[in-house]
Amino acid sequence: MSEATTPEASPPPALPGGPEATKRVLEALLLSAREPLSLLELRRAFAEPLDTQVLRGLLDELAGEWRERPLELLQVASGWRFRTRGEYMPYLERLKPEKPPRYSRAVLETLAIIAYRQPVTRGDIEDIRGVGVATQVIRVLEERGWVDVVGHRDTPGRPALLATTKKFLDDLGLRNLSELPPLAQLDPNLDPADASPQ
Amino acid sequence: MSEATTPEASPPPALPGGPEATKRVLEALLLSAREPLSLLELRRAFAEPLDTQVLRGLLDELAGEWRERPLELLQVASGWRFRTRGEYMPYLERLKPEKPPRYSRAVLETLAIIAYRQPVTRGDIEDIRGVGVATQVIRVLEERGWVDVVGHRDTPGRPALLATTKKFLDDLGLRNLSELPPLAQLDPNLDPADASPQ
Amino acid sequence: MSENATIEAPTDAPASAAPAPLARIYGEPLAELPADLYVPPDAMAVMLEAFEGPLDLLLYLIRKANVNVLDIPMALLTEQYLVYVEAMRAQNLELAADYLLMAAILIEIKSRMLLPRPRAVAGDEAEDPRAELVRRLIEYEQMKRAAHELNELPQAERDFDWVEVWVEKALLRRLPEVNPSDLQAAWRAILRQAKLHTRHQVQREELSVRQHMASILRQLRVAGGFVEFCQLFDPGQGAPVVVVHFLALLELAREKLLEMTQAEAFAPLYLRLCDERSDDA
Repeated sequence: MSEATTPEASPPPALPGGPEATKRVLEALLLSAREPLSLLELRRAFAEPLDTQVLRGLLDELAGEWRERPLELLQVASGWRFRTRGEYMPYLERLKPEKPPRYSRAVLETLAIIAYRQPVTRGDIEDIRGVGVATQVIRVLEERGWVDVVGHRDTPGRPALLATTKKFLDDLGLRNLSELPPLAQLDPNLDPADASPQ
Repeated sequence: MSEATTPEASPPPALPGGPEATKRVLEALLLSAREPLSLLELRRAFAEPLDTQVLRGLLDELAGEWRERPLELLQVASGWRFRTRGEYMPYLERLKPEKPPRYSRAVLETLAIIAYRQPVTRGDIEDIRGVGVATQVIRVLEERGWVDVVGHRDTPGRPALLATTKKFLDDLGLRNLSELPPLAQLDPNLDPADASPQ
Repeated sequence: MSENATIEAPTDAPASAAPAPLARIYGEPLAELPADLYVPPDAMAVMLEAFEGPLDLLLYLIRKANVNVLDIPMALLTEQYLVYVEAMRAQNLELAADYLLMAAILIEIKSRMLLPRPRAVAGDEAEDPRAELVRRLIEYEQMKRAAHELNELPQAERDFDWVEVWVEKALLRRLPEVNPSDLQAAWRAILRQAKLHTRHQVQREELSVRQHMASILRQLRVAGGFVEFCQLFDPGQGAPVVVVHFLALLELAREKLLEMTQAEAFAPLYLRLCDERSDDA
């Protein structure tokens, strides 16, 4: 069969209203979603099948349309979602009844160890940090939905293995763990300025 | 950890772009708010006092900018909020399908009586069911376009005679009433044993 | 070798320093406090609390002295570390066991450094007593920096908010779905009730007649309540349909829902709704 006229070769039928209307639907879906929407979910919203490449193209166009505006359309681990741009945060914060969470060094270092060394037990974290890790520290991360138990190590006590969640990546604007800041290749003679306790 | 890079450290920048920039701030506030924002709250977001008349004007302009877009900026009792336009609801619905609502037993039985015994009056329905039929029950079926009045019985009070419509057949996927499930074997007068619960 | 590195030796402290004799910790003589420790006691408490543990404190001391972490001058580091630990104790700070454990480790390494090192055998390098400590320091510092980097990333709720525009569910009217079997089930329930109310006679009736009854009433209404008999029949639908239609007509007449009139024999037969005067009721 050398004919180029096979019916499958033709593109899927355009949606009524064309790509512009589709883009408006995507915009409505993404602006009102409670969570990031994956390509799969976005496609499910349409009665007619929507080609994944076409969908990607429209999402890129949509992100472009918002480039100069107060929101940005971002692709994160669990899909696409609109978020406010950083420069508007001071205004938003004035309306917030409570201060945004700011984490202690203990929490941040624990988070970093879980993120870069996962899956790890609490004992592993304590070995690396050289101090005990308070239960409260891990609970803060679990309650934020950034860390959860993915299993148990088969050693005495069967300690829980901790790993980061999709929400952790989402909340930091990352698509996957490989987008984490690369670990520093440490110079043995580091700038002493780094040594001051922070 | 140093917080030097977080925007909160510095005071909100003055609005360099004048009303346009203020409008963008309002847009960011309203798009990310979970609740309607009152004029008082909106004003509180700005370091410099914002004249209420100016604020109202900007909100009207903003609502105008969104007139052709998938969201609408509404003034509700407790303030201003964006809302997804109704025509996008079917897409949202497909994305997150919810369990369809069910008609009450009273509605279903009334419908069954009208379907199988039409034309019937409300009194007939009440006789058959052995209980009164609320006006609301019949109105639900009339508003759905499944039932209408096809005449009046020439008895005192001239009660309306109810019958099912073509839309009822269409919506249930029937070509005519004889395609309704047969009742013969269920009729207690033919064989009382059949009427017992199975 | 490295024991004389450029670490700020406690002896370099200004003469105004707090007078010795300080305590002995783990049998180690405690020299004067290093210069950078001369801070008001309250401030020092804050500073010591700022350390995240012994590794953090050690890193601070090493970086402060600007020495190579791969070649730590153990004697001086140990001495300074012990000074801090003692200062913490003097401040009545809750001294975690981790700090004391590290003190023991440092002293042990220091003493092993004093022993002659075994020569490397067949290209196998002799293990530096500091190796494990160095490995831990480097790993901890790496994680410490990673924590800093993570904290620099834009973070939801702190640096941006997710957008979630209000969706009014009421804008979408979801109508209940009904299928024919639901009606059958409803009828079954009615019959069960009817059995309890035995005065009821629920009779079987030809459904199609009922349908035709409704449609004749509808037709009459559209026509203004008055129509000629022949207009109600469409012979094209076939004899059975016409017969059922006629039966429906008779049933309607019997139920006094319509009346048939004829001016004279063989004149056109007319049908009239009995309720035509109150159609719009």
